[in-house]
Amino acid sequence: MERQEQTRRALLALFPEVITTVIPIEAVSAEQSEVAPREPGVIVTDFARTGSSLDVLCRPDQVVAVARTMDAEGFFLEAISGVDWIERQQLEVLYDYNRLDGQQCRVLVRTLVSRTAPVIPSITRVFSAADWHERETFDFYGVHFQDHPNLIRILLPEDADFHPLLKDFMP
Amino acid sequence: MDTSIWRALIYLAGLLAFAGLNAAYLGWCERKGAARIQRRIGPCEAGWAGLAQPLCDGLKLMSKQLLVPEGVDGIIFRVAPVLAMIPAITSLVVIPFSDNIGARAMELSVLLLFALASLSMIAVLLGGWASGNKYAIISSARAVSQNLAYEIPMLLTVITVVMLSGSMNLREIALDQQGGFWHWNIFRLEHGHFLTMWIAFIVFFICSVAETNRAPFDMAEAESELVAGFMTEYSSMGFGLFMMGEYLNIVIGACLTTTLFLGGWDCPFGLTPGVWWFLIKIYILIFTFIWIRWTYPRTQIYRLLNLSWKILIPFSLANLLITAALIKVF
Amino acid sequence: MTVPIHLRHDETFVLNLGPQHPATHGVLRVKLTMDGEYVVKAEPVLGYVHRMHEKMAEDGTFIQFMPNTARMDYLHALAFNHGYALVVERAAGIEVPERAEYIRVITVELNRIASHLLWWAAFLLDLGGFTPLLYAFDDREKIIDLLERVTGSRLTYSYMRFGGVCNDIDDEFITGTRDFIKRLRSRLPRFYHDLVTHNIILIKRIKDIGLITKEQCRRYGATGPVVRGSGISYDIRKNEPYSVYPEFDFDIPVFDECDSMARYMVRMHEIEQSLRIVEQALDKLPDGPVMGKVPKMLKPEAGDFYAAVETARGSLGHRLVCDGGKNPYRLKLRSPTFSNLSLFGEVAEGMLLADALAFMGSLDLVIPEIDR
Amino acid sequence: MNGYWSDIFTGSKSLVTGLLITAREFFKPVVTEQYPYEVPVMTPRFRGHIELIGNEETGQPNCVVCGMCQRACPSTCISLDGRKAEGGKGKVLTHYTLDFTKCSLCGLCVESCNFNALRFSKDYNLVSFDKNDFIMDMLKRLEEQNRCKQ
Repeated sequence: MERQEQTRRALLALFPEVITTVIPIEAVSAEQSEVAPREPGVIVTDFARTGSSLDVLCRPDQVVAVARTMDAEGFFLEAISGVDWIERQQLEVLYDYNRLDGQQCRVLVRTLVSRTAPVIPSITRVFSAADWHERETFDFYGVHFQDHPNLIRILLPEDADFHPLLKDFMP
Repeated sequence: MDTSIWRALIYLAGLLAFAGLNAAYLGWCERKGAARIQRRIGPCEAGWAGLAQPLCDGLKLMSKQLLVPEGVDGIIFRVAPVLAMIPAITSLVVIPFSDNIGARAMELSVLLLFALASLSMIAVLLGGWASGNKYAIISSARAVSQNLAYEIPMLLTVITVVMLSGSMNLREIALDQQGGFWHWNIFRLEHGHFLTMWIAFIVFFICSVAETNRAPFDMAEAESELVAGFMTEYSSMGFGLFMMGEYLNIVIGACLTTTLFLGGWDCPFGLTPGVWWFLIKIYILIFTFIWIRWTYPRTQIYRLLNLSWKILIPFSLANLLITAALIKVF
Repeated sequence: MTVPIHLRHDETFVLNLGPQHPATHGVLRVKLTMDGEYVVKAEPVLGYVHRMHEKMAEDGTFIQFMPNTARMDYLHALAFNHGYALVVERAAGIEVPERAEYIRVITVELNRIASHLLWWAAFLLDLGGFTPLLYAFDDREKIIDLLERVTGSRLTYSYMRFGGVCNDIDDEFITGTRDFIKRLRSRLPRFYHDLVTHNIILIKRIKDIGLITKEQCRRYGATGPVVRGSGISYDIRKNEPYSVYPEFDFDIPVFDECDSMARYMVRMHEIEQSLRIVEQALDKLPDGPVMGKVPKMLKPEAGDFYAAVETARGSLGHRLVCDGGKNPYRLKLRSPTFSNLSLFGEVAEGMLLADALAFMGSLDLVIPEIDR
Repeated sequence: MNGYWSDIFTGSKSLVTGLLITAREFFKPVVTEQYPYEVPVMTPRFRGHIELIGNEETGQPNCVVCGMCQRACPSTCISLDGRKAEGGKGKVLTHYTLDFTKCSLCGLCVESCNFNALRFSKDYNLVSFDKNDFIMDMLKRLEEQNRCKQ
């Protein structure tokens, strides 16, 4: 568990202006829907319940900084997934970091981006795994990753002009 | 050796029949042998125990359309398969099947055989280059480097045999080994040749496997990497000729090994020499070709060349020197 | 050993490996820029068998996606069922009875052995040896018959339900599995190790080929036998214990030579470890129901859930986002071979074509799982 | 230099053992099953395409046209409808077709039916040149089964 503490302290360095509030676990899901949206910060979540031990919300421009901290801490990038919150007109990009050595600690980093012009800095420089994951998120959601080596579609045919996983996509 | 026309015609028909039957039925033996090793049955639908299978394959190959893809060097593309067959059949001329059965016993028959072997290598090169397919070009480059690397140890071992029996004529070499297996070049009890000659036999056998592009040295026609190697663009009889050429090369490799090392048509106990002993030895050797193919994975081009330059050539050179010394001493 | 030679970057030609090629075991295309027979740049092109499983997940209810999970990695389909069942059970807080957990572990481990056997056969086929394929399929057929007796299908199982498994195993399955374990243990040393592993041609073919350093593994997010071949002991069954795996004692084979031979040995040892697990699971199999109490129409409460499972190729992750409705709001499938393949471009540079294919074989790719 | 000799020695020894193993295999009996002559027996739980179960005496399908299987199917390949029974209680099945081209044999329909009206058939060699042969009418199949049972 000390790995989780160490990572939390390292990540806190990125959010100097916000005091972290260790919100009890049940409130995590409740407060997500009605109460005012969370400000950027680190929350400890119960691993057995949600599958990830740390839940970080950060602004899109902090993504590379978080990735660098994670790289320094020795994490590896497990997956990048996009979620389309169509009612709030927002696209959410979830980064999953995990550890290859014994100390189990999965960190979920989320960023919220506007649905009309989704632009996020790419972290391929830090984690080469992100190259393909980002191309896939671009392929399915249209999220444009800045200074990505070759941001082209990975799974859909090159000439496809639609982004299938958006909620308003009708085949 | 009367030179009447009848004798030539009979031998021509006999050798062509021998070549055609062998080329067809070796395919059948290979599929049956592979099946038996892999504990399945192999072709058994066409005819009794699949004996008509080669016939059906031949008909199928002939009935298919001979496609010449566009952007291909027309003449060379058509000539290459024929060029692969010609040396294979012509080298049957000098093979001494038995005492009185043997098309022509020429003085330099060993030399002729190796000249024709390199001719079939050219056919592979032309076939690969002319079909304009990238895979074929890679495969023909590999085939050339492989054949080149394996001709040197082969020739060195043949020099030892020629030195032993004193003549380049295959018939003389076979005659010199008559009278029981202790006279065969592989054992050769007198003058202490038995010390190293079995190494020469193994080196020669490995080289003949590599010469005919058979597994584990089938770099040229590596199915899982180069799809079908230099034969990729060939369909119907073009492909058929290449396959028959390959099988005939195996037959010639086996005949050469038997004549040089296993005493040609000589019976192991020196009693009843005859052509059947020659055929038995050939088919045992051909079975080992098949057996080796279905046991081993494929080597990689560097290992292949290393094996030849670093292991086979030193061994055959050492064998050459030792035999020369032994001949001088005794 | 890849001979360090000066790659002439100007005289190169582009060779398309795939999408229809005997060595890619599926429709993967690798755009190889070659200099003679050396690979200058390798760029895998994906998407030829892409079916958009993630959109299908969002259309149907939770249970209706279960048949899809088996269509992604059809060699280890039960692990995919298990992963999806785990994440939904975690989301909806469903309890799984003890016997169902044991049956899940038994069937998943048998399926892992079948997957490793097929990998071994296909890998040998890539290297040119045809006969081992038949011997491996002979053994694999026994497992498939066993699993067909229980689940009803041979390859694409949809055997697991949320809260357990859909039908129970009978005594014939148990005796059949015990015979299979005895039979495979007697065949392993002769047909798999003497005929192939100790064969000098194979050793020379895959030793020191495709060296993946620890750093590359971490940077590319590779998991499974690929990292265990590079000295990283990362196995979800031990690092993130799920189901009843903590009750069995088995060890994780780790080799740190980082080459294809190490990955080969990791998988061969994993077969023996899986046999041990199945044996212990059969000994400790408790009685009781195989299906817990589950509401007919599942509506897990909102939130983000993640569950990782160890498949034969690596860590399969399901990132489930629920909004309280009866359909998954978003289901991200983190497929292990997707990340394992992403390091192919960097490692295959300067390799011979034959070595690059041997290296790709040692990565154990299943293309539908990459393309999803 | 010793690497050179040990390589040759261990190498040739491993090659020879490989040959011996395949030689021993050469003489062992055949393992494969000759399909057209030896027909495999399906295990009891084998999942062929679904079929209706008729109760023994009357031969009528047990189905009460509740449509659970239609909703449970992930690829919507079941389409059924019925009409009011004369006696006024429940419905009688008039039309039940399975589009087998889309069915993935997952078994969710058989599980969702709690009137024991569906089961998996055991025939596996279904082959035809025409796609609509796989739009199967289950009622007709049930009648044929009843007729050949008498």
